[in-house]
Amino acid sequence: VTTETGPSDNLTIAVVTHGTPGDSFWDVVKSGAEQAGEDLNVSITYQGDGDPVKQSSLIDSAVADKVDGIVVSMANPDGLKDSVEAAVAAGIPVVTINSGLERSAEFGALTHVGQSEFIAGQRTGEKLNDAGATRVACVIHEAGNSGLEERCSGVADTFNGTISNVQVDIANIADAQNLITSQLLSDPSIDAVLTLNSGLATAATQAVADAGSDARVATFDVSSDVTDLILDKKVLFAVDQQPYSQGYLPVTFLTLLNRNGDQVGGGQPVYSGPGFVTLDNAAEVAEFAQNGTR
Amino acid sequence: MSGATPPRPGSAGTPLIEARGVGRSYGSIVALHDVSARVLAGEVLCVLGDNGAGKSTLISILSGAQPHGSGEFLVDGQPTRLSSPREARDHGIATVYQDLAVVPLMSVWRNFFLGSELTVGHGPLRRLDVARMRSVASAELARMGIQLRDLEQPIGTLSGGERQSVAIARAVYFGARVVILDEPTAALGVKQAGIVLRDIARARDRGLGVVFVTHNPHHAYPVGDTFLLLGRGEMLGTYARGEITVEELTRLMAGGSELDDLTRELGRHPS
Amino acid sequence: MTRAAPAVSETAAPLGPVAAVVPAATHPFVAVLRRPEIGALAAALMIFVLFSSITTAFLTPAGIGTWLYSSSLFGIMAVAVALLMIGGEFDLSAGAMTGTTGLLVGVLTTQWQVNIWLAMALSLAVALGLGAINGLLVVTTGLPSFIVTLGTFFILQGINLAVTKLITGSVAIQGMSAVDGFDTGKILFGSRVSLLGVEVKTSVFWWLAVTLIATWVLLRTRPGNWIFAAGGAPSSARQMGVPVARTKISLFMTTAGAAWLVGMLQLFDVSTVQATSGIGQEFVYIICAVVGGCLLTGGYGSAVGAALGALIYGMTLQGIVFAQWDNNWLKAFLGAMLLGAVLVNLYVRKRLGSRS
Amino acid sequence: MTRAAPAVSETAAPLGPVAAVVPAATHPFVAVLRRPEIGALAAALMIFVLFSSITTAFLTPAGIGTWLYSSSLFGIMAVAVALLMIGGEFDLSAGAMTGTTGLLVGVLTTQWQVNIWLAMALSLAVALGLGAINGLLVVTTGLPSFIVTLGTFFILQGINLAVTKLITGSVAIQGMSAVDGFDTGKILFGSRVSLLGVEVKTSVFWWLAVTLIATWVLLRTRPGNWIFAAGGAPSSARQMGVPVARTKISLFMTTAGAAWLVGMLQLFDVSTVQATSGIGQEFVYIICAVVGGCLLTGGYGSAVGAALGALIYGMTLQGIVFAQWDNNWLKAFLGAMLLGAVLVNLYVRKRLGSRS
Ligand SMILES: Nc1ncnc2c1ncn2[C@@H]1O[C@H](COP(=O)(O)OP(=O)(O)OP(=O)(O)O)[C@@H](O)[C@H]1O
Ligand SMILES: Nc1ncnc2c1ncn2[C@@H]1O[C@H](COP(=O)(O)OP(=O)(O)OP(=O)(O)O)[C@@H](O)[C@H]1O
Ligand SMILES: O[C@@H]1[C@@H](O)[C@H](O)OC[C@H]1O
Ligand SMILES: [Mg+2]
Ligand SMILES: [Mg+2]
Repeated sequence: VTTETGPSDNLTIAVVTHGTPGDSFWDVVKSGAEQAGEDLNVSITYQGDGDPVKQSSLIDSAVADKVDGIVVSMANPDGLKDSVEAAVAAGIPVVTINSGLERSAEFGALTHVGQSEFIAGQRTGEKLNDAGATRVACVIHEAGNSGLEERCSGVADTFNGTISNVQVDIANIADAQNLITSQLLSDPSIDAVLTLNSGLATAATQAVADAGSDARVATFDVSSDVTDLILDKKVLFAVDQQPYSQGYLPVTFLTLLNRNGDQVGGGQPVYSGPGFVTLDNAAEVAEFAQNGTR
Repeated sequence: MSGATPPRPGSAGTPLIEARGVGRSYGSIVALHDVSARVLAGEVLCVLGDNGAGKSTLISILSGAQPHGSGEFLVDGQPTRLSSPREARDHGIATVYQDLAVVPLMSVWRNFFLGSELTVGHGPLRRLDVARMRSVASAELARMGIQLRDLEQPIGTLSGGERQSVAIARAVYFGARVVILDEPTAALGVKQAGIVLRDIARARDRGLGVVFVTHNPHHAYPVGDTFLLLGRGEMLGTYARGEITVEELTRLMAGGSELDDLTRELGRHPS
Repeated sequence: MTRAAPAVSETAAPLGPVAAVVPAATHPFVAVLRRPEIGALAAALMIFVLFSSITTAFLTPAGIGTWLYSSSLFGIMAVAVALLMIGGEFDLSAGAMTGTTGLLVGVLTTQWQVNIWLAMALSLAVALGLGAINGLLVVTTGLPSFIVTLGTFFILQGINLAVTKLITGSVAIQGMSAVDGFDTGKILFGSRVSLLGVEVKTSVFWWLAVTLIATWVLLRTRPGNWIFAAGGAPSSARQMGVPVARTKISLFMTTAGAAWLVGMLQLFDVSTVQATSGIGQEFVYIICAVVGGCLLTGGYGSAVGAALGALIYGMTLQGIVFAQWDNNWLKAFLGAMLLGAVLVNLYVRKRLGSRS
Repeated sequence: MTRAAPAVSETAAPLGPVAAVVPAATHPFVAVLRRPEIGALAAALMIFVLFSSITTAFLTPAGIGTWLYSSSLFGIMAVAVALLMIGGEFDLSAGAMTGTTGLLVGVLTTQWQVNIWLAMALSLAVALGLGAINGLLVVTTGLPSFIVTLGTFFILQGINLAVTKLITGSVAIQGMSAVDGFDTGKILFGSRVSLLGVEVKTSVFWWLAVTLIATWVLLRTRPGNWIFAAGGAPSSARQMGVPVARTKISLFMTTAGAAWLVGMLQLFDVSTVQATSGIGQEFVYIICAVVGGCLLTGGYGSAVGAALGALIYGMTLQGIVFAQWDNNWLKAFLGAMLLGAVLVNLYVRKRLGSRS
């Protein structure tokens, strides 16, 4: 469906996240944004850098480019404050996504699309209680990402048993798998492993097998391997914040604002999750995951 | 602080530098054992010996590049332990090392003044006196018969002989009291070698002590006052100039038994 | 056979003032003590004893299997990288290349239904080609390999990501284990063998084989001699007729071949590859080689040393987890251990070197 | 001043005729063409022209401000790292140290209410101390600085993470902008000045200052001479009385000081620091220095060259963004550009070098 203004107004929206290129989660966000761009006839640029100084520079570049809207994920809100506010001051509307929900309105963003990491962690903790887990290892794959730490503390908040963090490097899955194995061997009382990335979920199931442990695996984020593992009953559940919508929705919102003056969100955040993928709904999700949209 | 003190005519007896029974080992290899040598003001000490005899090792001790293992080392009669070549320079001792001790990528004039740079100004504004260093270096090299197209040329791009001449000019310039030369003439043309020998004689005449390492008795004999012979790290003898002829010197260096072969060979190829 | 030269490289120890001693005159025991890897061996023993005594899991069969596996993946690359370093060059693209080879097999089999063995052969050919390009670039431009392979590292990193995404629509290979023939490949590259109760992954045997072959080549063949010469004094080597350029290109191809092997071992073990796989590992390989006694300046080192360096790294990495030290400190412990290992290595070699 | 050495030559009555050689035999223009940075300048111009012509934003005031800022942070470190490399050493802990200095100020002020200027002074002192430790370790053990500073890099990385978490309970400093005196600090380290319509961040001026001072030191002071000598031929330098050890230690401290400066510039710009800040940047600094004409083997290079290398890197990084090329390809473009820049540099220098 094309509106009258649609094809001719040459809108450009810049998406600037804290995800490193190659992160499967952010790849889905990017796909969502690009699909929205295609659907709405808007051109999309996507950039990402985990260092707030560089991410700020990327936002500044978008402002210099005089884009029509900016989408920003705020893993470290303080670090982006000046740049986001400068963009808003320059008359460029901003939508924040993924992390930074609490500061979004303060910086003058239109709305926020994402989940509260802490709340997602709390819900996960409850689910682990339901599964009867007593000791969980929380696997952190990006050392500087406070969102990941928040998830683990969210879990700790509601989980009845004890929790310990394991630090691994997302760039070396084979070694991450080894470290999880070692962790399981050194502490046989661990009966659940929680990964915060879909790639690591696969590795964790393998590690559990290697260690001869009977720990259950749960994870944040979805991929087609993860849905398969859920169907195989090797993974309990996946916390799904539906990253595709974190890319698709803000582009839609900003386009509506430009073309129709719509202020979506009413000053409130839009929650994209947490949803849960379990044995019950894994089959449906699997189909989408195959396309790289879940 | 560089070789600053003006030349001091040797007070008759006290040697400027003296080694008493010094030795030096590398792991299990004894490179030098119980060697004594003294350098008097206004005298040239020639150190002679086969390859691997320990000449360079003795030089590195005298010049402060290496501490001596055993024995005693005296400067102006005072037992001293030089901990760096810098200290040696402060005592007015300058050296031409066998490997020349130049920095190949640095320009000629920077190499000339390396470690003893001239400066102007004070405090944070203290800076290199480039103009003066260039003109001094240029003049000193010209005096050696070396005409360089460009003092900014990295010294590594000079010919072997040119490089050696720079190192010698540098030592002669900075050696306020003692100049040590380790095989300075090895790579030099006839003309440049002649200039070096004349430089040695002139330094001696100015009251400097000179240590001159060479394989060539015909270079050593005309300038030397004392001849120290080394062999396999041991002292084979010290001879005053009057006590020995150039033929005897050659014979000793070649190792007596090989003399016949040598003379025959020299006889067949006179040069 | 006119192969008298290797003896020289065996005794060529640049540490401290070691005189040129007639090789034959040295007692065999002393010769062993002088080998470049003796210090690394001492350091490895120390790390082994440390973690064996302070943790319970380290010496259990399952524990041993873990750190052996971890070491083996680093070790295969470290040995190849060590050869290259002895030959005077670096390869910073080695890590990314382990990813490239795995991704290529993944894409070919899961997306285009290419037979898995054919895909693996193609992947090996591509790797060797990339290695040859690295080598040719270094040899023809005369630029330092550090900067050339940094360039190819970035380029590969970009290609790994962009092409994988383009073809699979995702940034990781999915569905690998369902591929025909995956199970037979797994026997060779991703299975385990029970050895004295320890479940040893096949990669450990590959690691041993690579180390033995590399040691043989280095010490007992002409190419080995050329590697030392090419790295120790390239212009002298050239003057003496050593084919320096060909030697260096072959070394880059060897590293690429090892990257292919590690790519396969990882693919068949975890049955997925991420587009970012291997990035950041290139320095771990260099670290292992240096910890194992290779000189960064080329011309000196050994394959066994590099393998021991990888063992030290792998044991330390897993040992810290077994010890349950606060994982925020992981890197700090790792750094301290590595510094310690290098110092032990240095100390041992100095002591033995100067005594002999 | 008892520098009577020239007097010696005065007394030395020359035997031969003293030829009056004009020291400046080289035409000044030719001398400029021979400088190490000329190739980097050519490469920088090419990148500049490229992105100015294919993107609209690159040459706008706001665009210029962005890439100048990006370049400046790399540039300050690259210049310091270049000095160190000319002096024959590497510092792989330099990136992590920018994080350490910022984190320290953040923790001291937000958690313990230490006065911000005092905190900055303490942070500088700590940085210089760390630099001195790096230097002492390298100089006393004789281990390659590559491996020593890799050790300190890991240690700092661990400390940055663990200590920050321990004290603040989070992995990033928050609430910095509310600290007393932050605004005055921001004027010095985090503000902007309008210059011909371009909003130039203060870091750009720091970068210029650092480059100028480093150039002055290198080319016009005794320590500069010693740096070249210490890196070019350490044992010759030692024989000529150059304090090689002291020079190297000072260079490590200089790098640490620069890391402090960059730490402050980042802290006051974005008013936060992450525990992982700076990690991975150490190689970017080395890349900039090498692209700018420094030799990895020491003894050759220039501060201006390193600054130009950083400019090339910064322009490329932002230029790719302005060009809206798919960011999956980012690294591939970056790699190709860098290789291109180094090749242009090499070509220009070879042509000019052989012509002069
Ligand atoms: N660093 C070192 N390590 C081991 N042995 C050494 C070292 N330096 C010198 N030597 C040994 O010490 C002995 C003496 O060496 P030195 O260099 O003093 O000889 P030289 O008389 O100067 O010989 P040439 O005339 O060839 O220069 C030699 O046998 C040499 O092998
Ligand atoms: N790589 C180079 N770059 C610049 N100039 C050079 C280079 N190599 C040699 N030269 C110059 O070329 C000239 C001839 O050098 P060459 O080494 O051939 O002289 P040579 O006759 O062997 O002298 P010597 O007797 O001193 O060894 C010298 O003036 C030298 O400075
Ligand atoms: O913040 C991101 C998180 O939401 C996702 O789950 O994993 C990658 C992170 O970068
Ligand atoms: Mg000698
Ligand atoms: Mg010649």
